[in-house]
Amino acid sequence: MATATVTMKELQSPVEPTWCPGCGDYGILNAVKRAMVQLGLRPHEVFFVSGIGCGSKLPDYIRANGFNSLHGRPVPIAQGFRLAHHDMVVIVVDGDGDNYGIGGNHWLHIMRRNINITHIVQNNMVYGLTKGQYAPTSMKGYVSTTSPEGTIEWPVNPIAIALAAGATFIARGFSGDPKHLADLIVKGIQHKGYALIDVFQPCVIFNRINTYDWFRERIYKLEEDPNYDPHDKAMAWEKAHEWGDRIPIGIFYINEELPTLEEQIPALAEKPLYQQEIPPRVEDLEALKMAFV
Amino acid sequence: MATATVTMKELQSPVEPTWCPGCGDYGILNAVKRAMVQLGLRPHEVFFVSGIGCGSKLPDYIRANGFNSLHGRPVPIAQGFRLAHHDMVVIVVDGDGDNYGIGGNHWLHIMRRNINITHIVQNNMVYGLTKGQYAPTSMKGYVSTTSPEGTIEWPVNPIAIALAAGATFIARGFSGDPKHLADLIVKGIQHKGYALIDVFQPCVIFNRINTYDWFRERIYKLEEDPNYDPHDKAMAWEKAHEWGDRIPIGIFYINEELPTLEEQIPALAEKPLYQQEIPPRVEDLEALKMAFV
Amino acid sequence: MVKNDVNFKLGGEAGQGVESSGMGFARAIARAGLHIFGVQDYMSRIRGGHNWYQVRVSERTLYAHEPKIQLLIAFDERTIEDHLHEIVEGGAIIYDESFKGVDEEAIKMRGVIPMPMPLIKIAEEVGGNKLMMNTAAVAAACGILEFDLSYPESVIRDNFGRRKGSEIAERNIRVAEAAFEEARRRYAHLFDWKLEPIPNAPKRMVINGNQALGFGALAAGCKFVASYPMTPASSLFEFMCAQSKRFGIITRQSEDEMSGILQCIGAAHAGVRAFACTSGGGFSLMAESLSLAGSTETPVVVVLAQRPGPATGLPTRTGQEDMLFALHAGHGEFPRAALAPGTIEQCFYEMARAFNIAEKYQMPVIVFTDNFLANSIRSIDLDAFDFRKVASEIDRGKLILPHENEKIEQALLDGYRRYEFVEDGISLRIPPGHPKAVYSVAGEEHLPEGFIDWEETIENRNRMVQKRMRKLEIAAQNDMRLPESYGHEDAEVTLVCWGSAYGPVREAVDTLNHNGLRANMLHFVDLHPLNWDQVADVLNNCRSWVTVESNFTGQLARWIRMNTGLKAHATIGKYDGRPLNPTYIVEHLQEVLAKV
Amino acid sequence: MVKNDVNFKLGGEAGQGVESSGMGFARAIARAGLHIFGVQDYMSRIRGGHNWYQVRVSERTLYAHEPKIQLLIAFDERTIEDHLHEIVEGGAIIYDESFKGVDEEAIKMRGVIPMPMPLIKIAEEVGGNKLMMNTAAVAAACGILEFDLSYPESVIRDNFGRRKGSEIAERNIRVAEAAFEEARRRYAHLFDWKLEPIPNAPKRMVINGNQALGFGALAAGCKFVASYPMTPASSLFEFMCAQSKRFGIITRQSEDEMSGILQCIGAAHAGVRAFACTSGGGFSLMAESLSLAGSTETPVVVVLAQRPGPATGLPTRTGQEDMLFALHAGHGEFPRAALAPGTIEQCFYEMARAFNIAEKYQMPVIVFTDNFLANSIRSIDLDAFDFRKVASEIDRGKLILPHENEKIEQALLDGYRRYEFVEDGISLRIPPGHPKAVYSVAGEEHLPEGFIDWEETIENRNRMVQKRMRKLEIAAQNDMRLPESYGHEDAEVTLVCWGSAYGPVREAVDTLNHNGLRANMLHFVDLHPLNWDQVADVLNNCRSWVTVESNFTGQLARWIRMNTGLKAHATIGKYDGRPLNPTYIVEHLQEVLAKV
Ligand SMILES: Cc1ncc(C[n+]2csc(CCOP(=O)(O)OP(=O)(O)O)c2C)c(N)n1
Ligand SMILES: Cc1ncc(C[n+]2csc(CCOP(=O)(O)OP(=O)(O)O)c2C)c(N)n1
Ligand code: SF4
Ligand code: SF4
Ligand SMILES: [Mg+2]
Ligand SMILES: [Mg+2]
Repeated sequence: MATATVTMKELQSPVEPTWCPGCGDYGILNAVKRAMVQLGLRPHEVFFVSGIGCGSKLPDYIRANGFNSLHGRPVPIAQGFRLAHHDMVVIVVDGDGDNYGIGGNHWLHIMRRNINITHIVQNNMVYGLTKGQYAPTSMKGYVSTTSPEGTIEWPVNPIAIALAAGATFIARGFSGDPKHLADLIVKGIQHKGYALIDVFQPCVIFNRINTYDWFRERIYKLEEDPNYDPHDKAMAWEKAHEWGDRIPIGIFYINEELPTLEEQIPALAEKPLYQQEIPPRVEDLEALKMAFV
Repeated sequence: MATATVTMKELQSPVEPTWCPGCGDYGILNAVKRAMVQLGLRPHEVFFVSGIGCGSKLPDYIRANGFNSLHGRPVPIAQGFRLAHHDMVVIVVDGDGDNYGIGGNHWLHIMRRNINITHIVQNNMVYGLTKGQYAPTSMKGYVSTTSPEGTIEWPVNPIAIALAAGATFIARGFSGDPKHLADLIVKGIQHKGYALIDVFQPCVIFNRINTYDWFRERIYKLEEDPNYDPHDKAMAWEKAHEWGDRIPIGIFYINEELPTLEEQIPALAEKPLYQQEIPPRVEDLEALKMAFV
Repeated sequence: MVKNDVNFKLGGEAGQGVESSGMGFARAIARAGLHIFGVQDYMSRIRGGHNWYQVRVSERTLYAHEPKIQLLIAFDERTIEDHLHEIVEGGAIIYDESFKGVDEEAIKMRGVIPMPMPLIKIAEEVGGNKLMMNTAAVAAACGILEFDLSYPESVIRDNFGRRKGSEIAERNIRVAEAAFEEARRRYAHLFDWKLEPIPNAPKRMVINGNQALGFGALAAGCKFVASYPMTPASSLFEFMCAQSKRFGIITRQSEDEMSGILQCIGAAHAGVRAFACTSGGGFSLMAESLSLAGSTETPVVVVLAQRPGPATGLPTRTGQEDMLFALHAGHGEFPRAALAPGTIEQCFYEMARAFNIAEKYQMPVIVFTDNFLANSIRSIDLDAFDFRKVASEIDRGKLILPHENEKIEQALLDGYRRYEFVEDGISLRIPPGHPKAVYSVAGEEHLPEGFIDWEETIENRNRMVQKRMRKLEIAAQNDMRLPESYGHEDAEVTLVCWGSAYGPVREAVDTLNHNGLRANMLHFVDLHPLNWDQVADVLNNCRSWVTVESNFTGQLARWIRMNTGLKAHATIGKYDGRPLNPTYIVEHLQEVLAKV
Repeated sequence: MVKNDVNFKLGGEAGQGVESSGMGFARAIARAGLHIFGVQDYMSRIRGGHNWYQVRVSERTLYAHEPKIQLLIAFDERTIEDHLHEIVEGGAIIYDESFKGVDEEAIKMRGVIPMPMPLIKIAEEVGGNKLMMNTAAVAAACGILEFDLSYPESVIRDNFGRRKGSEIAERNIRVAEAAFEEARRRYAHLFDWKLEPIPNAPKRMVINGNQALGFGALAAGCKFVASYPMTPASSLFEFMCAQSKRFGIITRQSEDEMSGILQCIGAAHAGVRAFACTSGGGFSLMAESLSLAGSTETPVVVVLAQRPGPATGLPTRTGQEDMLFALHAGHGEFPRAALAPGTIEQCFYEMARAFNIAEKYQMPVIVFTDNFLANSIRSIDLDAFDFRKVASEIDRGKLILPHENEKIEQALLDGYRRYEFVEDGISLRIPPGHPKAVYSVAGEEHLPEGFIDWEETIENRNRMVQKRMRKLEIAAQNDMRLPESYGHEDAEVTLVCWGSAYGPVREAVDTLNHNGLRANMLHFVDLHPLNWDQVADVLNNCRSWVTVESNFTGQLARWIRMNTGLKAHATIGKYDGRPLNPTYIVEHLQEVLAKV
């Protein structure tokens, strides 16, 4: 990874965020920039892929390469891009609706591939951009326009599912603490393999339950517990289920021992796919033809 | 649930199975029939929904109501049907490709709804009907037409994911032991809520690794371990990861304490939706109109 | 003085209550017995940016909005900048006197009257809350329009009374009164347009297209809705959710759009009327399942609320870009019907009719709407929604429900075959549950019994395809309706359109006739299947016909040509995401006619 | 005696090796310098049922199969029952003498010669394995055809030599020799048809349409394939997987079809040529992403290998039912191109061309094939696939890769705008990675810079739509090709078709001309965009034109009518899942012409 000196200013996009004042997405944007500065990542070395939603507008608000894609579909785009250009840092930023709702299947499968992508999920426990319907992470009983009597589904537990699905880096951050979040993002980018960073991101307009205060009253940092070992899957499983008065943030789980998807593809050993010469040598094609005679 | 006397013969479909001789799907069919007999379920009281794949042809091979749907899509059809007709026993039968591959998102979400559906997944760790490509459950390194150098993805762990996603009944059976499997299916049907029964189903044509013998050498029954308590989620989590020389089958996990989706829908309290009178009373509609004046 | 004929616009940032103020004002005016037409324009963001809401008022029924306005109510300075040019001479702008950047001279230069008001001050001092500024602004508008404040007050009471307690309502009303008096005193004499209640006018609803679709679904006995939120379909889904308890309807927010339609297929298979609603992106995801519904002959209704694409396009704006896609969506060949209501009334009746067609022909039915129709409000006579009529017309076709034992006993002599070959292609439908009708259906090519045709014979295949497709012919003959005309009987030019274009085209036709060009409109509600020979006859009888639609490629024109070979003499398109309006149509008609 | 002109069929259960035997036999015949055309027919099951494989042999190039056969090789009794009626007088059936239910008298009554053979016995006694019965059967066929056994032997050696060790090969060869001798001795003198090698014939490939598409993709420099298995596209994907190591291609089996095309969009965005392949059901799932590719101007190629629908339909059979769906698939309006190669050679060249069109116009390109074309084999001259030509024609359009520093420095004076408005609508494309070309793209309506147009202005929207759609005009002008003719120059009737219908229609045209009806063919490879005025000219010059396609609704006919207003004089459809063949076409042409 590059180690140039990069300033916050260099990462400034000409585009003004359209987020509501106070939205948790600002904290995430800030943390992402900090992480790039800390890692010395220059704008052209990073590729952000997002879905559709409030938070998914982030790629426009940072100077870097970006792709605002479809609701729920950034993950496979990121995978295709990364395999074609694997010396780029690839970061997915999408909403809880994108990733835990409509895009759940892509998520389930990218985790077991351990591709080297950092995945930041803006978990505001609500559908922001479509004006406040409940999200897969909304707490049971959450009242919204599409659940006027309160939801009757149990929420998705992203940390537990990520553990079960084979993610090799699993963390949770809070957009109200961008410094801590930046640190998680730095570690996620440094991690060789798929890194999930689920981020509590208050939606100040639609989610009147899970507010900054609500989170602040409950969250604590796993790294403050000296006994917590993120290499221990059983411990991570237990912590994944902690929800209520105390809710952990930080790194739940790391496994540095598995090869990445890219490392297992021989075609990528030499140089990135996009740099490879095309077409193939005519002799090779002619030789293949002979197999059909 | 009904308790009529039902015989295997009554469940005989006029259609001959098209499965290969020796296919594990026969054992599943047999177990399903046995379960219906044990529960005294008559053909018209059960609705099978399947996807597309070898095993998904099962609804044609049993006398009962059925719906061969689309690859990966039986789950939402079953949900819609069940909510419309909730005194019917609804059973999804689909392949590992259907449910853990293309249909993964529906699966992820139905589990947290705890709808009262029994879900039998024919896990042959390969794509049968499309002639032998690897499946999401294929073991790492599995060689197939689409993985000539062996797969480089870690397989899906259905038991672990089901646990993480909130399934309230999680079991694994083996089609080579239809009696035991029938028992699991009976319990799954009796369970109030969503019941996953993942079934090891040897594909004698395409999967030359995970054969009857391969399974027989490894599997053991959880219920034979007196210390195993399927109500203990942590234990279930541990057992979910046991894979190698010893592989558990049986009931991994049960949680009988959560209400079902149906129970939480007031509209269903009185009678099934399909029996309810339409249209609504004109007075109610007129009253609603007045809200717009 | 111009009485009861005014067009005004409220503008401000997202979050300032532009839409709710505009709708409240419109409702108040409707309560005074006047007709209104309201249209919104908002950006794909939750706060900031620029939104507006426009309301047109008249004593006659209105079908569209017009670009020119008489009164602008500006919640922020940008509103003035953006919309000043739309105001007619003698028109006015109401805004807060604290706005610094307002160039009063420039306003006056255009013949427009600046009407600064202490809106924020009144809100704060009288109401105790700056946010009541929008109440003050609307009341100020009433002041200069000399419109009886009791109507807005009743709306305020209804809105707040229920939700936030009457204390807030009363404070708003005090704000309104203060602003009203002040504005009337300062400016009423300067402003030419006035609103006056119509005595003894009938009560009217103020309702938008999506609500009307919802009413139609309710009235038709829909009992199951599963959808994933997507603008501009969400508000229809939300309407159904809000009514679910009262009407005993199951509404499920699905994990994605596939699940939405598939749940409906499951429910419909069980014998329940079900629909899913979405916009183009979500509809794309439903294509495969639509094909399944076609194959299994499952009556499912899908509302496709269009917005401009491709991809996410302009998600809060309008367009009619998905017609040809939807008419062909899904792999393989299967029957479907497609309806495109154009007015609020049609939304109501066509939605109900969609369920009848779906069940009679056992096939999927697509109901088109779009952001414009979905969100535009109109004042509608109460009896325009005739629930008894809809109830009496409910036609479930050849359906026997599994608990209708006697009917089943009567119908079944021979054993039940779900896809029995019959003359009209429509087989008896008995949902699962009865001991005499146990069967399995399949999306694979199947036998009359429903089983997969494991022998895959040519004969069965051919007959099944023919059986399915024959339903289209029968439907075209018996149930589908030709496009309807409006306007001059002996027109020189016919404006041909579909769906939401109805209103703007209808008003354009009125204008044209008024201006002396004999024009009429031919409006398609039913798009497929149709008796195209008859359509061709109609078109061949037109001297000259021009299609008008909200897209680039002229999809209706293409569809007509595909089915009749006839080519529109010209096409008018609009693809900027903004709704069609009569003035635009009239202007462009002149252009294209000049070229023909 | 008839030399080198024979049509034979192998039949048996799934799992008996019908297809592999048939293909092996065909390859052997091709090695003898003869031309072959082979077509398969199989059921959607892995074992049992009934499959067949038919091979036609001639000294001239063949483009289709014919229903009448001279020789039937039956691996089971059902094969005889099912296919006896297809055998011409004097034809023969080879089958195992242990088959009990064979009614020799009935066979003879039809003038067909029963040729029971001890196939299983030879397989067991000589080869030590009953499964070698199919080798024995093929060899017996060679015996009665008096076809030099060394050709099949060489194929056996190549097939088994590599995979299972030469011991098995040798045992098969011993079985073949024994069966050959026995059959020749017993029956050769009774059978009129013979095969004789052509001396010094050029070497030829025996290859099917999917393999040819794969060759095209390889030759065009495709480096990334992501797909989900679906018949009949799987074998193309599997071909690419098999070549991935040798050619340094990344092939990914995706979790679903959405992921397949989206991964390709990601790879294409990075500057890599990528494609996804699927059948109709999977294509349905790709519709939304196709729209994204249209919006973001990403050059991605999708192969749509058709099979009969709706839903799962007849999954191992053939049809051309997805044309209109694919041409309109995806919400909103965006440019795309669609190509439908009709021959193996066209598969090769058009697949390569698809990448050029995709990159030149920065838009998605759909390549149609179907089960018939995908799986039918033909003998093709080696130089028919000219890799140098394809290489020299590679055209990546306005692409500069991020490591091409110098080019970027030269091109960028002003800063980079991904969607710069330019005359032809095609902007400079620099994939991410260069410090001077850092940008973000969006599926929302965007600015030239790529950012979401947060102001959503009318002007930008209109220009962006126009920019995107203009590419279609330019492509139609510069790159797209009119349908090609074959046959009589001054034809009384023109058979108009697309894609895989090429072969059967071409041979039907030959037959018609031979029978004295002046006929020709007009075959569409390029379906969209096209210069339709020119197409209309061509059609207007036809005396009478009849479309021929494998569907019910006449999709090409409808497409032509939509674009030209012209109506086919008649349409011939086939929708039973079986491929078109010349006899069917000639017969139906007579029928429809009688009606016209
Ligand atoms: C296929 C599809 N379905 C639905 C939508 C509408 N839609 C846009 S954003 C969104 C959800 C937003 O929620 P989330 O992903 O949590 O993001 P947030 O706005 O909360 O940041 C939805 C449903 C869409 N754009 N595409
Ligand atoms: C949308 C879609 N994609 C792909 C297919 C092709 N397909 C049919 S069955 C199948 C996989 C079968 O595997 P599995 O689900 O494991 O069932 P099995 O045959 O092994 O029982 C696939 C990919 C399809 N029918 N539909
Ligand atoms: S609606 Fe919520 S998530 Fe969206 S920008 Fe506003 S505060 Fe943020
Ligand atoms: S291919 Fe495998 S899964 Fe399919 S029927 Fe045969 S043995 Fe069973
Ligand atoms: Mg959210
Ligand atoms: Mg499988």
